[in-house]
Order: sequence, then C-alpha cells, then structure tokens
Amino acid sequence: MPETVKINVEYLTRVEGHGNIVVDAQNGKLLQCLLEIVEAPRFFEGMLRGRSIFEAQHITSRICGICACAHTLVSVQAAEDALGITPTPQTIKLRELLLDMEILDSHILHIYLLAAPDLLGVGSFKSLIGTHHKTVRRALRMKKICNDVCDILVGRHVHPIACIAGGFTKLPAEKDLAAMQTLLKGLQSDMDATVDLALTLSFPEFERATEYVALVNDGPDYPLLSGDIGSSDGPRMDKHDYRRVTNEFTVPHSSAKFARFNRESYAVGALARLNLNFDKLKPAAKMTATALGFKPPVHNPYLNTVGQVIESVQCLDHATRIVEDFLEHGIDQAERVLVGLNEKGTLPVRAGNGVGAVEAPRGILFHNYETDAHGAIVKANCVIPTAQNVNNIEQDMAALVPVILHKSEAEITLALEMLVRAYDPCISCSAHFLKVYLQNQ
Amino acid sequence: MKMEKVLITDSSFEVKPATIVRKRVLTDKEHLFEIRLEGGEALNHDPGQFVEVSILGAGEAPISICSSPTRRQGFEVCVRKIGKLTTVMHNLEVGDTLGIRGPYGKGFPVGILEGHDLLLIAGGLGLAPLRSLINYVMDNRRDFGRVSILLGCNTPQSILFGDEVDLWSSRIDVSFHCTVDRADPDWKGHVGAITTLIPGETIDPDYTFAIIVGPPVMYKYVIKELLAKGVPESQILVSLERHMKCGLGKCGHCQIHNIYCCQDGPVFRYDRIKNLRGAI
Amino acid sequence: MDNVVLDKNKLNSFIVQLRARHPVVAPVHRGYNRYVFDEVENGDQIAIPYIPTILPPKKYFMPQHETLIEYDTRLGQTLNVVVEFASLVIFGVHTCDLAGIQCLNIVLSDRPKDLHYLFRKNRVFIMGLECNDYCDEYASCHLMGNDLPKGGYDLFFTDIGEAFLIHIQTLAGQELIEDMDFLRPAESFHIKALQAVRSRKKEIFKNEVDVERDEIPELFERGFDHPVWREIGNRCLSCGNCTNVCPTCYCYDVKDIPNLDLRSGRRVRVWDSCQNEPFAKIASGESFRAERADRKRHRFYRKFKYHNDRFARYYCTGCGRCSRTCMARINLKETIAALKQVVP
Amino acid sequence: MITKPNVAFFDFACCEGCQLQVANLGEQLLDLLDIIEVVEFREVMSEKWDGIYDVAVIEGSITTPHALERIERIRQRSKILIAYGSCATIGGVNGMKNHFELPDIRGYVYGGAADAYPTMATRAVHQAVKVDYFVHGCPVYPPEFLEVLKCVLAGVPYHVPDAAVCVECKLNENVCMYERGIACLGPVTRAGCNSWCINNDNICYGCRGMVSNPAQNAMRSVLEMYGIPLEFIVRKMDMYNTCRELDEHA
Ligand SMILES: Cc1cc2nc3c(=O)[nH]c(=O)nc-3n(C[C@H](O)[C@H](O)[C@H](O)COP(=O)(O)OP(=O)(O)OC[C@H]3O[C@@H](n4cnc5c(N)ncnc54)[C@H](O)[C@@H]3O)c2cc1C
Ligand code: SF4
Ligand code: SF4
Ligand code: SF4
Repeated sequence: MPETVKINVEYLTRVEGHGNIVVDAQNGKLLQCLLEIVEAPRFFEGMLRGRSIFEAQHITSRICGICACAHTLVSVQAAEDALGITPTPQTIKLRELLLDMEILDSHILHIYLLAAPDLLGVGSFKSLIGTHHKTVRRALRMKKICNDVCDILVGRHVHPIACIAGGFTKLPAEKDLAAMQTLLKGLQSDMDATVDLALTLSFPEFERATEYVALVNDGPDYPLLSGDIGSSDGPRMDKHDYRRVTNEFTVPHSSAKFARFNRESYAVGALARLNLNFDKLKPAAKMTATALGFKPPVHNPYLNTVGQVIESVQCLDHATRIVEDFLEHGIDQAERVLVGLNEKGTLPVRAGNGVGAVEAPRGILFHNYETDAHGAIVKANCVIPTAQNVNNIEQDMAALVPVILHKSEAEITLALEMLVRAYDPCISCSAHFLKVYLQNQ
Repeated sequence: MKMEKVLITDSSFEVKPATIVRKRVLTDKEHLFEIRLEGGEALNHDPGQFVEVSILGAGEAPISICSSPTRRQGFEVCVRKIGKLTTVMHNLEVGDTLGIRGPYGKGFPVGILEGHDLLLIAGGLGLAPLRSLINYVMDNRRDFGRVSILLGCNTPQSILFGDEVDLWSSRIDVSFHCTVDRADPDWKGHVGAITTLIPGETIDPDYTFAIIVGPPVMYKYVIKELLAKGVPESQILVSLERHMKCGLGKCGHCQIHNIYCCQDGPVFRYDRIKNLRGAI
Repeated sequence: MDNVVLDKNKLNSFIVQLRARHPVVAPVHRGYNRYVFDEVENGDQIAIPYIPTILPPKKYFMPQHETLIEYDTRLGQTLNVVVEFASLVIFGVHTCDLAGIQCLNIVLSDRPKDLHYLFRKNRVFIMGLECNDYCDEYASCHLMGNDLPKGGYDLFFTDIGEAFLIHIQTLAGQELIEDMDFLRPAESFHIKALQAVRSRKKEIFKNEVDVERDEIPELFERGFDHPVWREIGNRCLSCGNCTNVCPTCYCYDVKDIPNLDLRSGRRVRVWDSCQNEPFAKIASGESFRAERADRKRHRFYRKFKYHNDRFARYYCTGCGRCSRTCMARINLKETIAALKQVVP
Repeated sequence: MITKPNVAFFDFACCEGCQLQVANLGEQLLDLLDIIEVVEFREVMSEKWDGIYDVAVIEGSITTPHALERIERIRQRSKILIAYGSCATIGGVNGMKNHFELPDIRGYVYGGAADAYPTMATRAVHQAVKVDYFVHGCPVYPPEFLEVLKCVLAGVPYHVPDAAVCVECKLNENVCMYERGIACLGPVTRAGCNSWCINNDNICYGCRGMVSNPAQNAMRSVLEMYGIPLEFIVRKMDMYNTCRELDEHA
C-alpha cells in the first residue's frame, strides 16, 4: 500500500499542448498536487500590439489549431464590438453553423481519439485500430465530414480563411449548401453509433460540486455564439465584465493563469454548459441525455465526456437545421465582404474597446482588444477555457488523491491522467495566454 | 462534368521497357549503366543523342547516351546523382527494369566529320556524351584524320571512365591530354583550366572540327581559344545542356530563342547559335 | 454552308437541347470581373457579353493538371497512356480565343504530335461568338487580325439585335442543331443585319497601337536590345500570370505522383511558365534566363517572333489577358508601342 | 518497402493545428498507417519509443533554451527530420515576437514573473538543426504533406515549388486581388498550397515563406502604384517571415 507516492507525469499525452502532473504524498498525506503547464509561451498578446484590428482574427486563430474556429469567432466578435459593427442575421447564422462544426469536430476528436482509449483500456487510438477498427474508421470519417463542411464554409477548419470581421469573404452557393446537407445527413448514422458507444462506456465515480460558468442568453437556442456570462453560483454578468468573473491570478508552478469567481475555483466546458442550459437542448439531444442517464446538475468531472456526446448530437441537429433553412430561403450573396478593404482606410475605425465571448469546445473563451483611433491594437487580452479550468482541475485532484491513495502508483497515475483528460484541456491555448498586465505602462 | 478515360497508343510519352544488364560505380556520384531494350531491339542512336529515362514514381530525365552505336547490343548511360530520378536510378541493380524514350535530338554529324581532324574537348560529366563519339571514332579510326582528346576534370579522383581514358592515352593514333583543377600529390599531369591545353595543340584549322561538351561555364572560354587558333566557327560543334522535360520540342524549357535544344540540338554548330544571346 | 437564326429568347431552349447530347460549357460570371468557362445547365447561366475569361478555353484541350500515364510498378515499368476527356460543346468563344485554339492546334499537331491534345480536340465542338464592340481597353485584337472570325469553329454566333445569326461552318455543327425546330433559315434581312454589324465594327475596331501588323516582325528583328525589356523586367514580379492566362502558351512540366501505396500512380502534365524562376534552371544550378528582363523578352518573342518564324503565324491573339491580369500593369500594347520608339 | 519506417511527431512552440491536419486526413490516415509506423505522437498517443526514428516530424518553432536542447537530442536520434508547418519551416507567427525587445514582450505578458519563463529569439527548426525536408504552410496543405512523405519514403528529394502562389491562383481562375486594389503576398510567396486563401476570397499572407528570388523592388513599386502603404505590407510580411532575417545574417 504505497501511501507515499511521488508521481511525475511529464508531457502528459493525449491532451492538446504540454502539461505535467505532479503529486507528492507522504505517509498518506498530500503535500503537493499540481497540474503544471509547461508549454513554451508564445506571447500572442504581445504580438498583437500595434497590429491592425482587422488582422487580429488571422493572428489569434494561430493560438490554437484545435479550436481555431472558436478563436476566429471570438476574435471577430471582439473586433466588431470595438469597431461598432453589427453583424447581419445571415452572418450570425453562418457563424453559428461554423461553431457547431467546430464543437462537433473537437468533441469527436476528444471522445474517440483522446478519451476512448482510456475507457476501452488501450494505450492510444493506434491500438484501437487493431481492437476497434470500425470505431476508429467511424471517428476518422466523422472528423473528415466536419472538416469537409468547414472547407466549404470557410476554406478549411484549421485556421479558417473566409470568416473575418464584418462577415464572410465567400458565401456558400446553393450547390455548396446542398453538399453540406448531404455531408451532414451522412453524419447522422455515425452519430447514432457514437451514442451507442457512449452507452457501453463506464466512467469512474467521483463527485465534487463546483461552480459552473457558461454563456447564457434569452434566446430559444442553446447558447454558444453569444450571450451573457452565467454562473451556477451567482448572477448573470455582461460579457464586458468578464474580468470580474475570471479574476485571474498567477501561481508559481504554472505558466497558465488561474481563475476563480464565487468560490475557490470554477469549471467551464460541456458540463458547465449543460448544467446551466440543459433546458434549451433540442429534443434529440435531450433524449440522448436521458438515454445516457445524464441528469443535471452533474458533479462528476469524468462525465464531461458524456456531456460532449450530448452536445455533439445537439450541434449536428442545429447545424442541419441551419443548412436546411438556408436551402429554403437562399443566401444573399451581396453580403460578401471584401477582405483587406481597409488598407487605404476605407472603413471607419475608431478608438474602442471590444470584448468577444464565445463557447469554445472546452468552455467559455474571451478576447478583448483595445484599439487606438487608427484601428491599431494597443492592448489585447485573451482568456482561454483551459486556463479557467486548471484551478478547478487541481481542486479535483486534491479531492481525488486522498480517496485513491491506497491504490497502486500506476492506478493513481491513470486515474489522474483520465481526470485531466476528461476536461479535454487545451494546454497549448492556455499557455499562450498566460496573461499578466502591462506592468510598466 | 463526367470525364471518360481511354487508353491510347503511339503516344510520344510511351516508353520502351528496358533492363539494366550491367552497372559500374565510377565515383560515388556517377554510375554507369548498360541498358538493353526489351527483346534485344536496337536503340539505333547517333553519337551525341540522348534518351529520356523513365522510372515510374520518380519521373523522367534526359540522359546522354555515352556508348558508341558501334559497340555492344545495348547502350550505356552515365548518371550523376542529383535529384529524384537520378537518386532512384543509382539504387537500381542489374536486372531491374526502367523505361526509355528516344533517342532524341541531333547528335554529332559523323558523316560530315569523316575525313577531318578532330579536336575532342570534354569537361567533367561532358565526357559522357562525348565518349559516344570518341569510341565511335576509335572504332572507325581510319575514316578520320588526326584525333586529339582534351579532358578537364575537377580532381584526379573525379576522372570518369579511367580505364578507357588510359586506353585512349596509350593509343598511338590519338593525342591525349588531361588537366585537373585541383591536383593531389600523386598527380603527374597537367593542372589548370582546360583552356590552357588548347594553345599547345597543333591544329590545321581548315581541316579540323572542334567538339566541345562540358559544364555551361566552359564553352565561352574554350571557343575563344579555338577561334584564336583559327578554327572556323562553322567547324566548332557544341553540345548544350538545358532544362528539358519532354524531349519533343513542346514543353518549352530547353528553348533558346527559336530553337529547341531537344529537337534541334543538343549538338549545334557554333556559327548557327553564336548570335543567339544566352546560348553560350 | 448555311446561316440560321436563333431568337434570343430561345437561347435557353438551345442550350437545354444541346445539353441533352453533350455537356455545354460557356462563359459564366462569378463576381467581380471574374468570368470563367464552366459547365452550364441553361441559357440564363451564360454571361454575354463578357470580357475574356480568366483562363482561355485551352483548359478543355490541355487541362491545367492532366494525367498522361497511369502505372502500377507491380506490373513492371510498363505503363498505360491514358486520356481523360469529355465530349463537350464550348459555347460563346470570342474570335481571339478561336485564334488561340488554332495556334495550339498548329504547334501540337506538329511532329511529334501531342496525341493527348489532339484526342480531346477531336471531341470538342466549338461555337464562336462575335464581339460587336471591344471588351475593354486591354484588347489588341484588331492589330492581331482577330476581331473578325477566321474559321476555327463549328458554329459562329453574331448578335444581330433580337436574334443570333448562326453561321454553320461544319457538318458536325450542322448535325448538332439538326432537330432544333426553333431555328429559322436566315433571310436576306438577317444577312444585311450581319453586314451592318460588320461595317459598324469597322468603325470601332482600329489598330490599338500605332503599328501596322506587318511591321511587327521588323520591330522584333531589331528590338532585342531595346531598353523596354529592362524596363518591364524591373517591374515584373515573375508571378507567371501573363503566361498562365495566355491562350497560346502551352509550356508544361511533367511529374510523377505516386499513390499512397507507393507502387501505383500517375504521370501528370502541369502548366508551367517561362516567367517562373526555375523554368530554365538546370540541375547544377545555372539558370539560362536568370534575369527577369530576359524572361519577359522571351515571352514577347514567343508571341511575335519565334513562332512566327516557325509557323508563319503570330502567337498573340490580342485578347488582352496578359495586360488585364498583370499586377505590375505591364501592358502589351504599351510594350509594342515602346518597341517602335527608336532609341537614340 | 520491407519494414515500415518508424515515424515520430514532435511539437514545439506552435498551435498544433498542423498535427491536427494529420488526423483530418480522415480514413486516408489508415492508408497512411499502412506504410508508416507511428511510434510517437503525443497529441493522440501515450506510447513512447526509445529507439532511432527513421523519420521525425517536427512541428513548431524553437523558442526556449530547453527546446533547443530537446530538438538537438531528437536530431541525434533521427535519420530523417522533417520541418512541418510554418512555425517549424520559417518561424511563422512566433517570429513576430522577435521584433519586440525580448524583455519588453516578456514583461508585457508575464509582468513581474517574467524571469520564470526563459525565452530566446524564435528560430525556425533549420536555424537550430539540420532539416532534410520542408513542409511549409500555416497550416500545412495535406496533399503536399503526403507528397513530401512519399518522397521521404522513396528516399528522393522533394522540391518545394519556387514559383509564386499566383501561379496556382491563376490555374484556379481567381481574379487578382490587385485588380481590386488589395495587396496580396502571392507574388513573393512560394506556391504549393494551391492558392488556398485566394480561392476563398482572402489574400495570401505569405505563410509558406518567400520564393528564392523575390522581386522586392518591383513589389514596392506595385504597392506604390496601388496606393498601398509600404509599411502595411512590411507588417504583413512580418507575420510569417520575420525569422528570414536569421537566414540572411547567417
Ligand atoms: C540533353 C541532356 C543530356 C544530359 N545528359 C546527362 C547525362 O548523361 N548524365 C547525367 O547525369 N545527367 C545528364 N543530364 C542532366 C540530367 O538530365 C539532370 O540532372 C536530371 O534531369 C535530373 O533529374 P532528377 O529527377 O534526378 O532531378 P530533379 O529532382 O528533377 O531536379 C534536380 C534539379 O534540377 C532541376 N531540373 C529538373 N529537371 C531538369 C532537367 N530536365 N534538366 C535540367 N535540370 C533539371 C530542377 O530544377 C531541380 O532543381 C542531361 C541533361 C540534358 C538536357
Ligand atoms: S500575349 Fe497577352 S494579349 Fe496576346 S494572346 Fe497572350 S494573353 Fe492574349
Ligand atoms: S490574387 Fe494574389 S496570388 Fe492571386 S494573382 Fe493576385 S497577387 Fe497573385
Ligand atoms: S495562400 Fe498564402 S497564406 Fe494562404 S495558405 Fe497559401 S501561402 Fe499560406
């Protein structure tokens, strides 16, 4: 019974980005329990300084290739907020479609390639190819379809091309919409099979109630693209007040910033969204939740993966409806925006301060740009979902370790790795945004 | 639009299947291959012509035929490893197959050369194409007048076809000189640029054809020396290397003004191209 | 042969009926100044009048990427020469582009023949369309003698007001429209209308540069060292646009594309451009047209001299594409005009 | 090929989007796995390998002394090393920070804690160790990646196209952005992406790096002609190509 354990998982695998888990327990007493973020810092916020607000999307998309569309969407939202541009209803619908595909794609990646190997007890998706060949094929097929839809809509999924501040440089023609519809239809049976797979998985039992934070709004739809900041513990806040929610602080062991709101920590992501907005799910997603025995509020972080399955159903459903709607009512091609128009200062720019808040696959994501009168960025701040979650993950680990301390070191390690992976952390993102404020200005 | 696909025959892009029957490592960069067309078919080439070698997956490349049509059943090519095709080719062994298109281009006009003195000048890998003519001349020695061979190389180690070079240099009916840019202690011969060999040659300008094959930089200087010796421009022949893709006078890469190196050349009379800026 | 008349309001039926036999490609408008030849389903999708399409119809004779050969090395080094093609009708080809196709026909049937090109050529029906007025200021079709039709089509359309007068030049063209009962035989007033169009064109179309066509060979004969080459060479970005859009450029590269199994694959031909840096570079690194001025000059000489010497025909049709697409605003008309200026 | 070559993927400072492009190949990935043996791919695999890598695929730029040591170690263990994605091949967006004084930018992002995060000027991988193959692009263009991989497996060089993006742009029948008065980096950027961005009505941002002999003076006059401030294009050029300076001074 190794009541004394020293765990040091370097370069945690199957998460996006680099993180280490450090646990130090002696004689049954937990001395240290950390999730270290060791990703090389990339200084995006610094690099944005002096750049045109119209370039912000292109640059910030490169923060994270996994949720490049979410960064794009939040960036254009913040830029439009700063410039005082209101997107058209058509633009908003197309952006919702893009976000649906992003979340779907990311969830599929996480469910099948990152989480499933643990749950099915193999080392990685590569071993799955042997043991669960069909499953792997399905996963790759689903990912490809999400990508193909994004290709049609914005040129590509990783670092989308056509989605810029103001709208889209290119709008789908009717045959493009028809192609998307066919693709999405083709996804349906694979989605059913995904739910069936989820039914066979069993998750570790562990509960720890925490604060859940996600976008909320008054519309009828499950809020992903816009809204206020909602919390399970407190009142609704305007997105411009995001700093009062995130309250970031640094800790010595991590290059990510930690966040806390009404309690010592809070969680964002699929679980948070479902705990706050479950009622707005479409019937298909609700039925999936019932089938999977998911009844909010859910306090088991491992079930984040189940939440992702439910959201995948929701996103597919929602995306299909958008495409059908466009097929019925047509797309106004006149709304295309011309890129780079502002090279000669043709668009009105102003000194402003804009905030974007979007539900990225891993949770609420904020971008905030302050511009000068020429539309150049003077200050930028980005708060990444994983950065908000890290604190909560450590709290979870601290609660979990004492309970499982009697197990073997390998078992403890696996349990912790699985816990961290359940949050689907995107460490590359969070390390890019270790943010501290201008000390000398 | 629905596309249909058909097989066609007699296309210029078709290749003749061929087999490597002998391989000799000349240096680590240059290998010599003897190739035989399937069914023993003769290539029927003239000295100075080239073939397009095809290796599926690696592409095609124009390679000079370096053997004389008077010798062997097959033909030989000497290949320097530099890119895709040439790298793959170096890895081929005896018995391996490849595809051949050609022979292409206008080679050395042996009919016209007959009865004349020959001054054969090769630099580096230029010896490969010239070797086809040299051996042709050796095999028909009495049809020609005086024959001199001038050879220039980087280093003694980079001399290609060493055994044959020895043979030529030992023949009494051939005058042979070799020079290297950089000598080593064992080198007994000449050191310096190939141009330095020319003044020492006894030339009867009216009866001499000078034939030059070498790297692009070499031509200008050698021609200058030859003209100084009084060799008429119409009796200086050069073989030019150009980027070449098709060998069919279409792809445009090898074009020099209005001539196509692959079809109108690679061997040219100097007087015909001297006014084409960039040719030499 | 004959002339028939197609009422403009029947263009749609015409296209729909054609389509029943062969796919039809025609100029379509794709946003800002972007005209392309693409497949159409009906007459409404066709953009007429139009300024020359970004790429000329040569893409249907010699596609940008074209499979020449398919192979499988498990079967040895033998290969299958294949042609991918579609029998189709190209509708609405301007006279300059008809001339372009004729130019390509000439070079690519010169020995050794390019069978891939010729195979497709024999399966394409060409329907020309007369320009009653200039497309824009870049054209120099009159100078090059291509503002009026000179063959190269199966059917040729002229807009004579309410209707198109169709000149039937080939039997194949005749057969294509045989069962179209909405076509009427041309009457004498139709022919008069055509003559009226032509005489109006005489007033509109004039030499676009102050040069006579017959003077051109001379200009190039003595213009090799003209400073204009250095001047445009200094402005050129070697983007290759001018050659890629030219209806008479046909330079290409050939390369192998193996499949993922690394055993089978294709040998493909891709358009190449003499303006590209590596075009005339050999394996040892020397480039024979390293200077942009040399490359620009080479392009112009291919249009106005080299091919003329070989095939007795200009390889510029006057379509204006190269000038239209050049971001550095290197203009063919200005270049010819400059060439005429004798330099002290 | 008798045995499948061992291939390992490593990431340095980057967004990991290029690795994701591998997963995005879809079922084609399974065909790929028929010809290579992926032995390490941290993003999606837990397995580690301690032998010699036949092929190491490197994503990301070298930005810390620790990374420099790590890439050197990987180089020693690899027969073939591929720089994969713009961060690796040309420094990419990470290079932008080179334009700020390092202490300045560190201070901006980390405030007082700056010293805890050692960093150095961003380097492309070839500016740290020898690189055998380059797959440019931000993100990489999957068909090109497969082309390069096939060359690697066949043991032949891959020639990165040294023509402008414009070539592909025209083959795809786009109207030139300059015709609309908009600056595009296509003319100085090397082709190979099939003019991805312009096909989607955006401009080329130069993510693949510059052609070997960019017409810099001509480019400048073009910008002048269209009334586009030079500083604008320089800024845009910097987005991906700042690390080029390290090559020039090398
Ligand atoms: C008439 C003629 C005769 C030749 N004879 C010989 C010979 O006897 N032995 C010999 O070793 N070499 C010969 N060469 C040179 C040989 O053709 C090139 O080295 C070969 O094409 C390289 O092919 P690759 O696939 O190995 O290289 P690639 O991978 O195709 O290219 C290597 C580099 O060379 C350039 N290049 C590409 N294609 C060509 C080309 N067709 N010609 C020149 N450069 C090119 C490319 O830009 C690239 O940078 C001859 C060339 C010509 C034109
Ligand atoms: S040179 Fe220019 S004007 Fe002449 S045919 Fe070619 S693209 Fe048209
Ligand atoms: S849009 Fe850009 S890439 Fe395309 S031709 Fe113009 S400059 Fe070149
Ligand atoms: S068009 Fe330019 S920015 Fe876009 S992928 Fe290609 S090289 Fe990169």
